Amino acid sequence: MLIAATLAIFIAMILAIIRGIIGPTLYDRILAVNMFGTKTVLLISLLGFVMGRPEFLDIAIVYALINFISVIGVLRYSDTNKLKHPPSDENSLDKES
Amino acid sequence: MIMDLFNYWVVVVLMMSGFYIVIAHGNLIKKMVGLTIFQTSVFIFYISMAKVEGGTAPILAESISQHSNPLPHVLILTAIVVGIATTALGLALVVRIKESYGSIEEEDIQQLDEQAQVESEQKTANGNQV
Amino acid sequence: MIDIVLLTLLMVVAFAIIKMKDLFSVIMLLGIYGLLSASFFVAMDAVDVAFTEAAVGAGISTLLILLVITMTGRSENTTRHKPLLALLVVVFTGALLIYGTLDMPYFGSADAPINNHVAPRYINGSMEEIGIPNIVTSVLASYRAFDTFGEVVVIFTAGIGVLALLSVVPRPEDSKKITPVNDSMHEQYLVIRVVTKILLPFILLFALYVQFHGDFGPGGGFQAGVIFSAAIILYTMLFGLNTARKVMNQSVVQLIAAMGVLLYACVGVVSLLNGGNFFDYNVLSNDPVAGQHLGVLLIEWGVGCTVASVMIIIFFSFAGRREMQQHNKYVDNKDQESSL
Amino acid sequence: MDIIINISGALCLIIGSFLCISGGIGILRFPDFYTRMHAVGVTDTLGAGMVLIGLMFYSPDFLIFSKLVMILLLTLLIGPTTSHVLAKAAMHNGLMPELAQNDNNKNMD
Repeated sequence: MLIAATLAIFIAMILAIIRGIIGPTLYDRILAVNMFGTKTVLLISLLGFVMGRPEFLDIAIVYALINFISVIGVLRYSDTNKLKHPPSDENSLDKES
Repeated sequence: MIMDLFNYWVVVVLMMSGFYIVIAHGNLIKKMVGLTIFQTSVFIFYISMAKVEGGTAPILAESISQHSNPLPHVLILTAIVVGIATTALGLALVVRIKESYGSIEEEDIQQLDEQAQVESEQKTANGNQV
Repeated sequence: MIDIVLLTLLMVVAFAIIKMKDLFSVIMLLGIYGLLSASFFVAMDAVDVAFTEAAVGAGISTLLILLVITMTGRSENTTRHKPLLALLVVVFTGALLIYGTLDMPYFGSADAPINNHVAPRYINGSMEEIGIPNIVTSVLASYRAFDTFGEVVVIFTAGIGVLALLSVVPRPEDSKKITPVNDSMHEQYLVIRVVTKILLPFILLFALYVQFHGDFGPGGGFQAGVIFSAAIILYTMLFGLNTARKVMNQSVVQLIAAMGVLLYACVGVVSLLNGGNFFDYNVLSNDPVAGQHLGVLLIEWGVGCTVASVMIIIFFSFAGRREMQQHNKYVDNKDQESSL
Repeated sequence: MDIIINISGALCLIIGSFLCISGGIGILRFPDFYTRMHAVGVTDTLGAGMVLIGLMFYSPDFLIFSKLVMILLLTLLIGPTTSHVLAKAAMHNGLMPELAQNDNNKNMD
C-alpha cells in the first residue's frame, strides 16, 4: 500500500513538472512549484516508511516550511516592474490584461 | 546489469548539461544556473557512490547493522553550503556588472569593452599629437 | 527503483532548463530541480545532505537568483555563441566520462574501494570514541574537524566578498534616508502577515532543535544556520528591509559571523593548550567522551552562528542594493518630472 | 485490532493517492490559471492530509506520530495560505480568468 501511494505521488509529480515546463503564465509555474513542494513533503514521509526508518520526518517538516518561504519570496519579487514585461516569445500577462 | 551504472551515466548527462549552459549561453545569470546544475551533479555522484545495497542512513540505532558510507555525506553536506555562498558571490559580481555596463549579455559587455579600448587609444594618440 | 525515476525526472528538468529563454521559468525549474535532488538524497540514505539541500537548493538559492533577476532583467538573449562547437565539445567530454564510468564499481556494491578504506573505522569506532549516534556529525565535527574549519572560513570569506561588492555606504550629501519604494507587501496581504507571525517562532524554535538534535538525528550547525536565516529572510520579505534591520542590527550580525569562526578556532587552540592536537577534544575534559561531547557542541555552535549570519548578510546586501537602485530610479523620475 | 488499523491506514492512503493524482490531472487539463489553482488548492490540502493520516496509522511510536501531526498542521496552515496569496497576486497583476473573458466577448457581440 505504501508503494502504491509512492507511485501515485510520482505520477502527480510528473504532471506538475509538465505544467511547470509548459507554463504559460508566470503564476502557473509558481503553482506547479508549490504543488511539487507539497508532493515532495509527502514523498519524503512515505520514503521513510518504505525504507523502514521513519524517524527522519524532520526533513519533511523542513520541506513544508521552506516551500512556504520560497513561494512567498517568489510572489514578493515577482511584483516588480521588470518581471511584468515578459520576453516576446511568451504570451502571458500583457496580452491578457 | 545495465542499470548498475545508470546513476553515473545520469550524473555525466547532468554535468554535461550544466557545462553546455556555461559555454554556449551568453547570459551571466544563465551561466550561474548552469554552474548550479554542474555542482548538483557532483553532489549526486558522491552520494550515489556512498550508497551500500541493504544499508540505511548512517545514524546508529539498535537492530541495524549495515550503514551507508558517511564520509561522502560529510563532504557534500559542507559543499552544499559553500556552494550557495560562492554562488552568492558570483551573483554579486553579476549585479555589479549590470550596474557598470548596463547589460549582462557576454557579447554586449565585450563590445562595450572594445569600444572603450578604441576610445582610450584615440585619446592617447591625440595627446601625443598635441 | 525510486532513484531511477527521480534521476530521469532530474534529466528532464535539466534539458528543459537548457531550452528555456525566460529566466523566471528557469528559476522555477531550478527550484523543482533542487527539490528533486533532495528527494534523491533521501532515497540514497543521505538524510543530513537532504536536510541541507532542502533548505539551500529549493529555498535560499532560488530566492537569491530571483532577487538578482529583478535587478538585471528577465529575458535572455536569443543568440548563442557557436552552439554546434559547444555541443561537440560537450558530447566528446561526456563520451569520455561515460567510458570512464565503465571501470567504476557497480552501484551499491559493499566491496567497492570507497567503502573499505576509512569508512568502517568511522562506523565502528564512532560510538566508543565520540559517543554520538549520528556518524555524519561525528565525522564532520570531530574526525574531520579541520576540513570543516576550512569550509566555515570559506563561507565567511564569501560573506565578506558579497559585503565588499554590494554594501551600500550612505553618503553624506543625501542626508535623507533611502525611502523604500515598493516595500509594502504586508499591507496588501493580511493573511500572509498573520500566518507568518504564527510560523516565525516555530521556525526559529525548529532551527534551535535542529542545532541541538544534530548529535542524535539528521541536523547540525549547517542546517540550523540555513533554517534560521530562512526565517529572517521570510521576515525581511514581508515587513521590509528597514524593519528587519531594526530587528537584526547588521553590524551585530557581522560580529556574530566573525565570532562563530573565532569560537571554532578557539576550541582548537584550547585543545592545543591542554596538550592535545589541534581539534583533539579528548583533552577538553577529564573523561574523553565528555570532552568530545563538549567539543562537538561548541563547534556546531560556531558553525551555526557563522552560517546563519553569513546567509543573513548576503540577503541583506542584495536586498539593500535593490532598494538603492529603486530609490535612484525613483529620484531620477522625479527630477525628470520637475524639469518638464 | 491490528487488522482494523492496517485497513483504515490503507484506506486513507488510497483516498489520498487518488486525490493527489486527480489534482495532478487537474493542473494539467484545466483551461486557465484560476481553475488549475482550484484543482491544486483543494486536492493538495485534503490529499496531503489523507496520506499523512494514513501514515499515522502505521507509525510505530509516539514521537513519529507527533511529528506526523506537526507536518499535518503545517500543511493545513500553509496550503490554503499560499493558494490564497497566489490567487490574490495573480488578480492584482491583471491576469483575468479565461472563462470570464469569453463571457465578456459574448456580451460585446
